[in-house]
Amino acid sequence: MEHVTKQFGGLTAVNDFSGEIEKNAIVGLIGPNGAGKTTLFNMIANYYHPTSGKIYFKDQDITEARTEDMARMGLARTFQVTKPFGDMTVLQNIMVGAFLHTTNARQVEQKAREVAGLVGMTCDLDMIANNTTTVDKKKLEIARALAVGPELILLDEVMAGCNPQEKLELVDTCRKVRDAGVTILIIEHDIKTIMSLCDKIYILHRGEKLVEGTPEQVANDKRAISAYLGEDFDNAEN
Amino acid sequence: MNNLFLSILHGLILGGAYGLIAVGLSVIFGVVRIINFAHGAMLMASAYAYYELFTRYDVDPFLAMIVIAPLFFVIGFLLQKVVIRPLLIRERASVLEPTSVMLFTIGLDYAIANLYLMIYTSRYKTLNTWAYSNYARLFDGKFVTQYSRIISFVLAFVVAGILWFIINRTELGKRIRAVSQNRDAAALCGVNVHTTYGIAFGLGTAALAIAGACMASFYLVSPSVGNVFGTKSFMIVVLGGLGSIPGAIIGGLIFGLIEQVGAQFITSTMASMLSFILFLIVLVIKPDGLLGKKK
Amino acid sequence: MLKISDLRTGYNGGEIVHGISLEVPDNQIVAIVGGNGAGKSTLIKAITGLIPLTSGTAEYNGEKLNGLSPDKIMQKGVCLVPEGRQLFPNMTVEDNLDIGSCTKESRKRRKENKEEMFQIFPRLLERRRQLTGTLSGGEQQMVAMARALMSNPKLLIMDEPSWGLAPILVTEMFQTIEMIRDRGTAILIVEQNVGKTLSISDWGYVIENGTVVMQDVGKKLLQDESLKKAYLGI
Amino acid sequence: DTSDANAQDTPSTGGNVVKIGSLWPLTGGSATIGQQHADGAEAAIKEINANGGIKSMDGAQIELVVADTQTAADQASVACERLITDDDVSLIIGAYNSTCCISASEVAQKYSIPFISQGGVATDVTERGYDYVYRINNTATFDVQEMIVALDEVCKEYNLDTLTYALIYENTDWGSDNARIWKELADERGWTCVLDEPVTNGQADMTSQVLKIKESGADVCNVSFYTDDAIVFANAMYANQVDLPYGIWSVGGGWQDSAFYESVSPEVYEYTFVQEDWDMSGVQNKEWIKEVAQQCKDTYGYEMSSFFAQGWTAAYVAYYALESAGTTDAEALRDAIANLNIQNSDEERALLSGYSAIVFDEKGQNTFGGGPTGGTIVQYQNSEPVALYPAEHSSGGTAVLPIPAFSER
Amino acid sequence: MSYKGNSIFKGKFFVWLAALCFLVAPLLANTYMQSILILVCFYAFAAVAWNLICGYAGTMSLGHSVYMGIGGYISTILLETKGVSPWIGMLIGAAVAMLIGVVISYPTFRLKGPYFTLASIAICEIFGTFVLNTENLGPIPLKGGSGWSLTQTGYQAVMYEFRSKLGYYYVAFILLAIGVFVTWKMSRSKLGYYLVAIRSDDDAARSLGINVTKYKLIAMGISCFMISLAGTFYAQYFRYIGPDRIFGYDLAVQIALIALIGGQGTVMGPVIGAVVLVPLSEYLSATFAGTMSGLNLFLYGVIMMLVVYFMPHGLCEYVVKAAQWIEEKLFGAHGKRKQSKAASK
Ligand SMILES: Nc1ncnc2c1ncn2[C@@H]1O[C@H](COP(=O)(O)OP(=O)(O)OP(=O)(O)O)[C@@H](O)[C@H]1O
Ligand SMILES: Nc1ncnc2c1ncn2[C@@H]1O[C@H](COP(=O)(O)OP(=O)(O)OP(=O)(O)O)[C@@H](O)[C@H]1O
Ligand SMILES: [Mg+2]
Ligand SMILES: [Mg+2]
Repeated sequence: MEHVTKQFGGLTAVNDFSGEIEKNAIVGLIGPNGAGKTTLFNMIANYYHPTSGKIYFKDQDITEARTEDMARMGLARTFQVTKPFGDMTVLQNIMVGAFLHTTNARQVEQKAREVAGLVGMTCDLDMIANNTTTVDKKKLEIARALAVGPELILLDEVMAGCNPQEKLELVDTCRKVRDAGVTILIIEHDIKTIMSLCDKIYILHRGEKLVEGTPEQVANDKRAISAYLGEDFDNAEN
Repeated sequence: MNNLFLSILHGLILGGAYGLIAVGLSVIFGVVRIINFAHGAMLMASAYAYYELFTRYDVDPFLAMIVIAPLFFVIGFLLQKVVIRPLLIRERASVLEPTSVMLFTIGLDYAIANLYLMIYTSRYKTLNTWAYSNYARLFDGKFVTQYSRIISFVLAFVVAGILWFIINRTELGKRIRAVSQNRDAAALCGVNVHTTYGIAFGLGTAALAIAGACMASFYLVSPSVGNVFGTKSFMIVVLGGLGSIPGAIIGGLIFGLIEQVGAQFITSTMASMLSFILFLIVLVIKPDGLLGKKK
Repeated sequence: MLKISDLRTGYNGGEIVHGISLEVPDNQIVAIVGGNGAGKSTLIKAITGLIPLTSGTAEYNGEKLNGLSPDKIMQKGVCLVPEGRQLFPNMTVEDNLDIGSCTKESRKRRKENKEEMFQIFPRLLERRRQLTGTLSGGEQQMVAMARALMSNPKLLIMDEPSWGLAPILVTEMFQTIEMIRDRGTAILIVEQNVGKTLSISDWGYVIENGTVVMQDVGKKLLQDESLKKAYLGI
Repeated sequence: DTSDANAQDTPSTGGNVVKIGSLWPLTGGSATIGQQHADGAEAAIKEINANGGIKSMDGAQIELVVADTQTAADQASVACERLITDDDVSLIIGAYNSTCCISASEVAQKYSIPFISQGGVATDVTERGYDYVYRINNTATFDVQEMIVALDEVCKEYNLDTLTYALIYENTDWGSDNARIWKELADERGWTCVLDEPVTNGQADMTSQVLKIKESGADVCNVSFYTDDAIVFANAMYANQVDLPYGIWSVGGGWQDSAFYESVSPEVYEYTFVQEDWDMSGVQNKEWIKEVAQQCKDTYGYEMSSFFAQGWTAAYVAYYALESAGTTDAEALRDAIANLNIQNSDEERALLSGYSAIVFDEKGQNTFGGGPTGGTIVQYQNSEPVALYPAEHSSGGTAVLPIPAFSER
Repeated sequence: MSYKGNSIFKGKFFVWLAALCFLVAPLLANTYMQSILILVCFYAFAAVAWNLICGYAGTMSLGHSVYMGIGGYISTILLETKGVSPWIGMLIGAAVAMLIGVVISYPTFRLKGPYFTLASIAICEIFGTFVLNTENLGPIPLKGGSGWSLTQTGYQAVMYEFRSKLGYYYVAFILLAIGVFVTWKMSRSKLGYYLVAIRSDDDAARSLGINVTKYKLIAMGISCFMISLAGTFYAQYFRYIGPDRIFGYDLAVQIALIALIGGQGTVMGPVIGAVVLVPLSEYLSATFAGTMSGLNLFLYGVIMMLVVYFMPHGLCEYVVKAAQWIEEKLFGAHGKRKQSKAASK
C-alpha cells in the first residue's frame, strides 16, 4: 500500500497510509474507534476505492479492481457485522464460497466440509445459518472466506463479543489457518489476542499510521499507549 | 402568452395534484417500508365517500374533507394495527419490502376495487360541484382551469407542508422517524411501535383522502379510477425518492410537466412514454430517486 | 427490585433459556456472564418484552412484566441498552436522546436530563447535531447509554456495552457504569469482559446452556478456579 | 343441474330450455359499456320469454348464461370455451371489444358454435373465412364513412371547397382505426389534416391537447374517446372555448354513454355532432321504443343508450335464428343465421338499434340490406339530440352551422 | 422461503406421481377441463420462468410479461409475414427476448428492492405504449393497437397448430417439465447457490468472488428465454396477440402472484401456485361473474389476502409438509430417513 487516502465528503477517514503485509504472516491492525481500520480494509478488498494512493497485491496494481475479482485473485474478507446468508444452511453458506473455482457440486461439498473442520465449526452443519450462535457465525464468516481458497484473508473484529476462552479458540483457528498457508490481516480491539497472535502490528489513529512494528515494539511505544491502549494498559495486562 | 407557457402552468397545476395523491404513499413507505399497492383503490374508495355525501346531502368535497380525512385516518390506522401488524411481526425486521405485506395489499386492491364495482357498477360519475364547473380565468382569460384544480394545487403544498412539519418538527414525528429507523430500539425507548406505525399509516391514508376530495372535484369517479392514478403514484414517489415528502411533490410536478409540456411538442402518448423513460434514466443515474437518502 | 423466577423462553418453539431465577436488588450492579450462545441476550430480550416468555415470571417491584410490550415495560422504569447499540442512525445525537425521554413523565425533565447527560458525556455535547450513524463506535456507545438514562430508569439493563470498544474506552465505560450506579440506578449487565465486569459488580451469575450454574459476589467469583479456566483463559 | 332447475321454475313452457352465451366485458377497462350490452340482452330475453319463448320449439325458454371477458382477449377466449363446453350454450353473442371478439370467435369456430359478434369493429372479425362467425354491427369504416358523407352534404350546403380537420383519438384499436379511415376518406376529398393526436386512455387533464386543437385552427375535429376521456376532453374544450366552425364530430364512444351526459353540463356538449350506432330518432318517434327506454331506466337506472340497444338487438337476432332453425343443432342454427332476413318495420323489435335490416353476406358481415347501417348522426341543440343524417333517420331538424363562437353564445 | 425448501420432494415419489397426474389428467378430462389444464401449465411455466430470477435472486419484477410479449410478437410476425414456422420463430423470439432482457437489466439491476419492482413496471408500460402506438417499426409491421389475429395453417403440427386440445396441452406440459427441470438443476448448481447468496446479502456475495451482476444477468437471460417461449405459446394457443394484455401490468402481476403464493424461490412453488390459483380464478369467474360483475375478482382478492395471512411463505411449505406426512405413512421410517438425508445435501 502506498500513500492511501480515503475521504468521505469532507472527512478524511484514512490519510496517507503506507504499509506492507508479508507472505504468510499474521498482521494486526489496531487503533481507536473510528480510526479508519474498517475503511482501510474496505479499500484493500476494493469495496471502496481510495481517493488517492495505490494498492498492490502480489505485485499487481489492484487499486481499481472490483470486489468480486479480488476473491479470484486470492484475497478474501470477513465483515465486522457478520453477514451470513440467512436462508441457507451453514454448509450451503460455505459451499457458496467454495463454488468459486469449480462447478462440481460434489467437490464443493467436500471442500466445504474440510474447511468447516479446519475452523472447528461446532454446530450442526445443516442448521440454518441465522440460528447459530455468535461464535459460530464468526467462524462461519471465516470458513466461508477460506472456502474461496485465498492467499490473504482479512478478518475484521472476528473476536468482538467473544469471551476470553472463546477468543483463545479463535486464536487457535487463526494459527491453523496461517499454517495452512494463508496470510492474515486482522483488526482487533483485544490487545492480548493481538499481541499473542501477530507478527507485526500497525496502529492507526485518526486515519494516520501512528506506530508500526512487532508486538514488543508497539507495547513499549509511548504514543501507542496514550492514544489507544490507555494508561491502565499495564493493569489490564495483569 | 403562448401555448408553451400555458402548458407549463397546466403541467404544474396537474403535477401538484399528482404529488398530493402520491404524498400519502410516500409517508407510508417512509415509515412502515410498505408500498401500499391498494393505494389507488383507497383513493377511489374515498372519492365514492365524497360522491355519496355530495349527491345525498349536497356537501362539497372540500368541506366533506373535514369529516372524511379523519375517517380515513381511522381506517388506515386500523388497517395497519389490526391487519398488517401481524404480517409485519412475522417478517424479518430487516426485510426492505416485506413480500407478504406487498401481496396482501395487492389482494386488498383487487378486493376493494371490485367491491366498489359491485356496489356502484362501473358507470362514471362526476360531482358537479361549484369548483368543478366553474373556471378560473387568469392572464386575460388565456389560462383557464377549474377552480378545483387550483385548490388541489394549493392543498398539495399545504398537506405536504403539514406532513413534513409533523414528521420533522414534532415530538410525534420524532417517534415516527425513530420507529422507521429501528423498530426494536424505538420500542425499548418506550415508543409504542405499532401505534406509531398505525399513525403513520393513518396520516398517509388521510392525506390520500384529501387527495380523493381533489380528484373527485376535478376528475371523475368510477371503480377503475384508482388505476389511472395508482401506477403513476408509484412512479412519482420513486422518482422523488421513496419516503421523501418534498420528493413526492417534486416528482408529481415533473410528471405533470412532462405530460402537459411534452404534449405540446409530441403526441401525448409519446409524452407519457417520455415520463416513464425519464423515470428510468433518473433511477439509473440516481438509484434512490431525486431526493432519496442513501441507506 | 427485579425478580425473575424460573423463566423459560426461546425462539420459534426452541427453548434456549431453561428456567433461570435471579434477582437485582436496588442500587447494585448485577452481572451475568457466560459463553457465547448461553442465552444471556435471549434472557434479556425476554425480560424487556422483545420476545415472549414461555413460562416463569419476571417481576419488577412486585409487578408482573409477563406479556407486556417493550414500551410498557420501559415506561415502568426498566431500560435496556441493547446489544449492538441500536441507535437511530439518521437522527442527530440530540434527537436520539429526545426519543429516550418520550414517555410522559420523562418528557417533563427532558431538558435537565439532557444537560446532565452532556455533563457525563461531554463528547456528546460537541456532537449534538451530528447524525449518530456517522459517529465512531465509542461515541455511539455513549449515545446508547445516555439515551437509556434519559428516562431516569430505576433499572438499567446493558447487553455487552464494551462490544467493539477500544481498550481506552472500555476503561472509561466501566467507570461510567459505576457512576451511574452511584447516582441511584440499579444495573443488570451482560458482558464478555468477565474480569472487569465482575470486579465492579456486587453480585454475579454465570450462565451456561440456559441455566445458572454459579452465583456469588462478583469479586469472589473472580477467584473461582473453574471460572478462571473457562472464561478468563488462564 | 341448473337447466333442470330453471325449467321447473317456468312451468308454462314445454319444459325446454335453450342456452345462449352472453359474453361481455363486465370488469376491466370496458366494464361500463359491457354492462349496458349485458343489460340490453337480458331485457330482450326477458321480453322474448314472456312472449312465449321460442315458438318453433314448443315455447322453449331462453336462458342467458352471462360470462365476463375482463376486457382481456385471453380471458375472453377461456370464457367462451367455458360457455361452449361447460355450459353447453347453443350460440354466443358478444364480446364488444374487437380483440375479445376475435379471440372468442376463434374458439367458437373451432367448436362449430355460432358466434354473433356485436361491438367489435375490426375488419378481422369477419375476414378470417370463418363460417360460424357473424357480425351485426358495422365495421369502423361504416361509422366514419357516415360522418364523412354527412360532412359532404354540409360542404355542399355551405359551399365549402375544402375542410381542415383535427383528429384526436384514444390510441387502442378502435380509436386509431377510426382515425386511419377518416384520414383515408378525407384524403380522397382533398381535405387537410392539421392535427393528428393519439391519446393514452386515462388522462387527468387534456388542456394541452385542446390548446393544440385551438391553435391548429381546424374547421372540424373528429374525436374517438371512451367515456372517461370524453368527459375530460369535452370539459377542456369548453373551458378553453375552442371554436370549431363546423363542429366536433364524435365517433360515438363516450358520447353514446348516458353517463357522459349526466357528467357534463349542457353547454359543454351543445352543438356537438355524434355518430350514434342506433336509430336515435326512434326514441322520439316510436311508442314501443319509448316504452323500452322507460323500462331500461326503471330496471337499470340509466337512460337507454346505443350499447343497451345493441345488446338487445344481438339477443333478438339470436332468438330469430333459433326460431327459424327450430332446433339447437349447430349447423342448422348457423344456416338459419346465414339466411336471416330481418327487415325494418315500425314494429320490428330486433331493430331497436335502428339498422335498416339484418342480412348477412357470405363472410358473415351484416349488409343492412344495403340500407343505412343503423347509425344516426345527431347534433345536440338546446341540449337535446336532433337526428340529422342520414336522411332516413332524420327527425326533420336542421343542423346549426356554422357553429356560433363561444363569445356569441 | 427457506433455502431448504429446494430439497423438497427428494423422495422422488411425489414428483413422479405429480408428473404422472399431469400426463394422464387431460386424457380423462373433457375439453373444458383440458383447456383449464392447459392454462395451468401455461401459467405454471410462466411463473417458473419468473421464479428463476425473481424468486431465487429476490428481484421482485412486476413487469416480466414484457418478455413474453416480445417472444410472442416476434414469432407471430415471422409467421404472418414470412411464413416461418413458430417452432423456429419461438427460438428466434426467445433469443431476442433474452438479449433485450439482459440489456435492460444491466442498468436496472443496480436498483434495490421496491425501486427495482417499480422500474420493472415502468419498463412494461414503456414497451406496451410503444407497441400500442407503432404501426410499423421500420420495415417490421407491429400493427399497433389492433394486434395480430393468427391465420390458420390447417392444423399442422409443424406450424404449431393442433386440431385437438391435447396437442397444445402436451406442448405446454413439456415446456413446464423443462422449466422445472432447469430450475431444479439450477437450484443445486453454482448458479442457484450464488443467486440465493445474492438474495441474502449481495455485499457478502461479492466478497466471495461472486460477480453479482453477471450471475443475475445469466439467470435473467434464462428466465427471459423461457418466458418468451410462453409468449409464443400464448399467441399460438389463443391465436390472437395484442399489446394491451401481453405487455400489461395485470398479466405480469398475475404471473408473479402465482409464483409468490406458491412459494418464491422453490422448485415446485410456482407449479403449486398455478395448480391452485388458475382453477380457482376460473371457478370463481364461472360461478360468480354472471351473477354480479366484480364478485369473482372480489372473492379472488379476498382469498388472496387470506392465503397471505395464513400461509405467509406460500403454499409450497404446506404441500411439502403434507407430502412428508403422507410419505411417512406410506413408507414409514425409511421414507423419513431418506428425507432427512436428502435435506442434508
Ligand atoms: N460510508 C461512510 N460515510 C461517511 N463516513 C464514513 C463512512 N464509513 C466510515 N466513515 C467514517 O470514517 C471513520 C473511520 O471509520 P472506520 O469504520 O474505518 O473505523 P474503525 O477504525 O473500523 O472503527 P471501529 O473500531 O469502531 O470499527 C469514522 O469516523 C466513520 O464515521
Ligand atoms: N432470532 C433468533 N432466532 C432463533 N434463534 C436465535 C435467535 N437469536 C439467537 N438465537 C439462538 O439462541 C441461542 C442463545 O443466543 P443468545 O444471543 O441469547 O446468546 P448470548 O448468551 O447472548 O451469546 P453472545 O455472547 O453471543 O451474545 C443461540 O444458540 C442462538 O443461535
Ligand atoms: Mg471497524
Ligand atoms: Mg448476546
